[in-house]
Amino acid sequence: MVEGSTSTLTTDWVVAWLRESARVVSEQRQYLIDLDRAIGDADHGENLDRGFTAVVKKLDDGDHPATPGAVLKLAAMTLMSSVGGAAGPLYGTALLRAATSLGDTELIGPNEVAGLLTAARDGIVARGKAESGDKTMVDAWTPAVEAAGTAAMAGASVAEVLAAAANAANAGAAATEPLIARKGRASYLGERSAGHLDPGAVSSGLILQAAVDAAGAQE
Amino acid sequence: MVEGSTSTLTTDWVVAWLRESARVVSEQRQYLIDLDRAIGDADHGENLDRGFTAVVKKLDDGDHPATPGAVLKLAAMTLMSSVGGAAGPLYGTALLRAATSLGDTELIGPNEVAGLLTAARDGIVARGKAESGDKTMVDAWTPAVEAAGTAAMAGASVAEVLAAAANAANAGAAATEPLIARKGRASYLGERSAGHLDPGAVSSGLILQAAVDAAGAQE
Amino acid sequence: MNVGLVIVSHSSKIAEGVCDLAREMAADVPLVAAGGLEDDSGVPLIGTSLEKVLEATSTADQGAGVVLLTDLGSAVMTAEMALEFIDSDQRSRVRLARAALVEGAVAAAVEAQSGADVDAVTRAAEAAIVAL
Amino acid sequence: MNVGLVIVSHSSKIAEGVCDLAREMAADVPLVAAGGLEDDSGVPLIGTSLEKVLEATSTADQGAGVVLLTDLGSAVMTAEMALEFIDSDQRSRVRLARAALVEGAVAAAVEAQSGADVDAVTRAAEAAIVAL
Ligand SMILES: Nc1ncnc2c1ncn2[C@@H]1O[C@H](COP(=O)(O)OP(=O)(O)O)[C@@H](O)[C@H]1O
Ligand SMILES: Nc1ncnc2c1ncn2[C@@H]1O[C@H](COP(=O)(O)OP(=O)(O)O)[C@@H](O)[C@H]1O
Ligand SMILES: [Mg+2]
Ligand SMILES: [Mg+2]
Ligand SMILES: [Mg+2]
Ligand SMILES: [Mg+2]
Repeated sequence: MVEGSTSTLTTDWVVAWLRESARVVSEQRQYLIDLDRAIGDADHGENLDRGFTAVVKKLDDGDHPATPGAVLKLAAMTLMSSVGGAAGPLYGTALLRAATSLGDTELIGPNEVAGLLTAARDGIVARGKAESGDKTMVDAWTPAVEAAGTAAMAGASVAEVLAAAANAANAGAAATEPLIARKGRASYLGERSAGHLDPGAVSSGLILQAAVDAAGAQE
Repeated sequence: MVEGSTSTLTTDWVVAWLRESARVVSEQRQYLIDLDRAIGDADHGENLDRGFTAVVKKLDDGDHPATPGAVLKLAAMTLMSSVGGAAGPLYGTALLRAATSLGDTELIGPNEVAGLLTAARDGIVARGKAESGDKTMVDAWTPAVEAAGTAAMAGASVAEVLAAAANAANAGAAATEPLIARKGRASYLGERSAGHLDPGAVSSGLILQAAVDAAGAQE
Repeated sequence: MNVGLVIVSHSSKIAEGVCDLAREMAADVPLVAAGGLEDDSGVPLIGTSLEKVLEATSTADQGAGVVLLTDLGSAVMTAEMALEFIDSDQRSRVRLARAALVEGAVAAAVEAQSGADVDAVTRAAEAAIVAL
Repeated sequence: MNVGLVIVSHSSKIAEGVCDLAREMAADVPLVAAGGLEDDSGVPLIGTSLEKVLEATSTADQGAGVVLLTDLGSAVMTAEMALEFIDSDQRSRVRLARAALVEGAVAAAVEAQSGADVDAVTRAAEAAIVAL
């Protein structure tokens, strides 16, 4: 939990979140590759690194859009054409729905944070049709959304809402280990997919933690 | 019907048959391509020309094998690796089975001719699983085999047996026009395949006519 | 004017090869490959890209519509996303077939060559699984 | 020692692309392309060749056996012919799968990577049609 955090987030937070996601994904590239090697095709770290690097490049190239929603949309479009793997349409749809949930909003309070996370999760589910327990990134996002919603309802700050989401996502990711994959490439392995963490759930935890860190840095 | 024909055929006839097949297929290349364009992929003439050219090249390269069966087997193997289309395994299997039916026989009489044609047809059916009326080369070969058998039983000469087979094959090929294809690429067209000759049935007529002409030239 | 096909594959070789194969039986059908993607330096990678699918869909549509065929699950997701981005007047004539890629594409191309509409072409693609 | 796969396609691009795609999830599985053929001058053509299939089958077999996957009907005929030419001791560990080529190959490769035998790998390929 971040103490003394600002009461609302702005476009700067979105930009910082995307940059921090790029940094952590690049740092954890090999770890995500290794996770994906066990139950997939060993490219999740490479895919996300390529995608977020492209996003950062877009942010660096001249002025980024003014509103949080517009920046999220730019990132979504970039991910969808550069990630290459399943994570491309999934994170792309997540950010696009988050952008839509914000509309032209310029100031993001606790309820907007919970709302954009919910929209993102709903986008992932709409796109990939996975249910909880299918050993996918949904198993990180659904507890994250629930924790964020509870925190927002209880009057938490934006930083607290984000922290609740990230913690729940990381716990959800850890809990994918014993599961048998029922969606995505890992489902080809059937029962052999048990005993491994889901790479997308782990990267979701990293990205939500990046949102926390970006909010902390904004203070 | 060829008058005054020899009473038995030899390896020379097999070689002459293959060379004459190559000549006529090359001459009719464009016609076979056009037939295949209507209900297939416009390559039947090209496929057979390439395949029989390769066979002739094998025959030209040094000494060919001594027995009729061994020459047929050489031709079969060559067609199977050079024709490329369905006609490759089909004619390849036909000649291979014909070779097997001859064994080490050196002199081919009327019964052996009927026998090798039957073996060839059975090979085509075993390979392609088409029935009569499916608008394939089987619709040329089955009447050919029946006519050859009838002629051989009636005491006809080898030339007469071959002529009966070729005439029946050509009639069978002509009769494919109204049929709806149920095997091979033309079956993708469903009812639109009606109103066109089957290319493989037509080429089968040409190849059996080449057998007649080769026997005539042997006298 | 024939319905066009877009072949969405993780591999540019597969996408191009399927177009080559289908073209043999469908000379007048717009067949467009949307396979693989490239990294920053243009190195070909295995994967799918929304941008490629959108471009291919607009190239393949000559007014009669387009049927998209895909390989693995993530290609399906990319294609479904593309459907959401296509503007509404084109959207009504674009379909995503649930078909075996190679087998479905050949069957669909033959159907399209005959002048069939997008729904019939989609059905031909989807029936090709069953006919295997 | 894993079961190997031979990808028999009319197009060399499809055969190679399918191997590329399957290799991503099956690093230890021998994946061999038997696609297309060449004319006398080495120009690539659409079609299948017995010679290529036989060579690929012997390359892919490291002792655990081989599963062949094919695209269109004439590729099936070439593959069935190849089965007749394989010598009898190898023949008992070679299978021809009735599967959607791309989808079946990926599923079969993953199964082979796990050390499954030829029959299990064949079943995985054939089940992939249903799972489409
Ligand atoms: N249908 C789906 N629904 C939700 N998440 C999915 C689905 N398919 C795959 N994923 C997620 O995507 C991750 C793999 O991403 P990535 O490696 O980039 O894609 P690919 O499998 O195409 O190589 C998985 O670990 C999983 O979390
Ligand atoms: N299953 C089959 N049984 C018998 N003959 C067949 C079969 N499939 C195709 N044919 C024959 O093959 C001919 C086409 O040969 P070709 O053009 O060389 O092959 P492809 O269709 O592979 O291009 C058809 O006209 C038909 O006579
Ligand atoms: Mg992956
Ligand atoms: Mg991948
Ligand atoms: Mg043809
Ligand atoms: Mg052909």
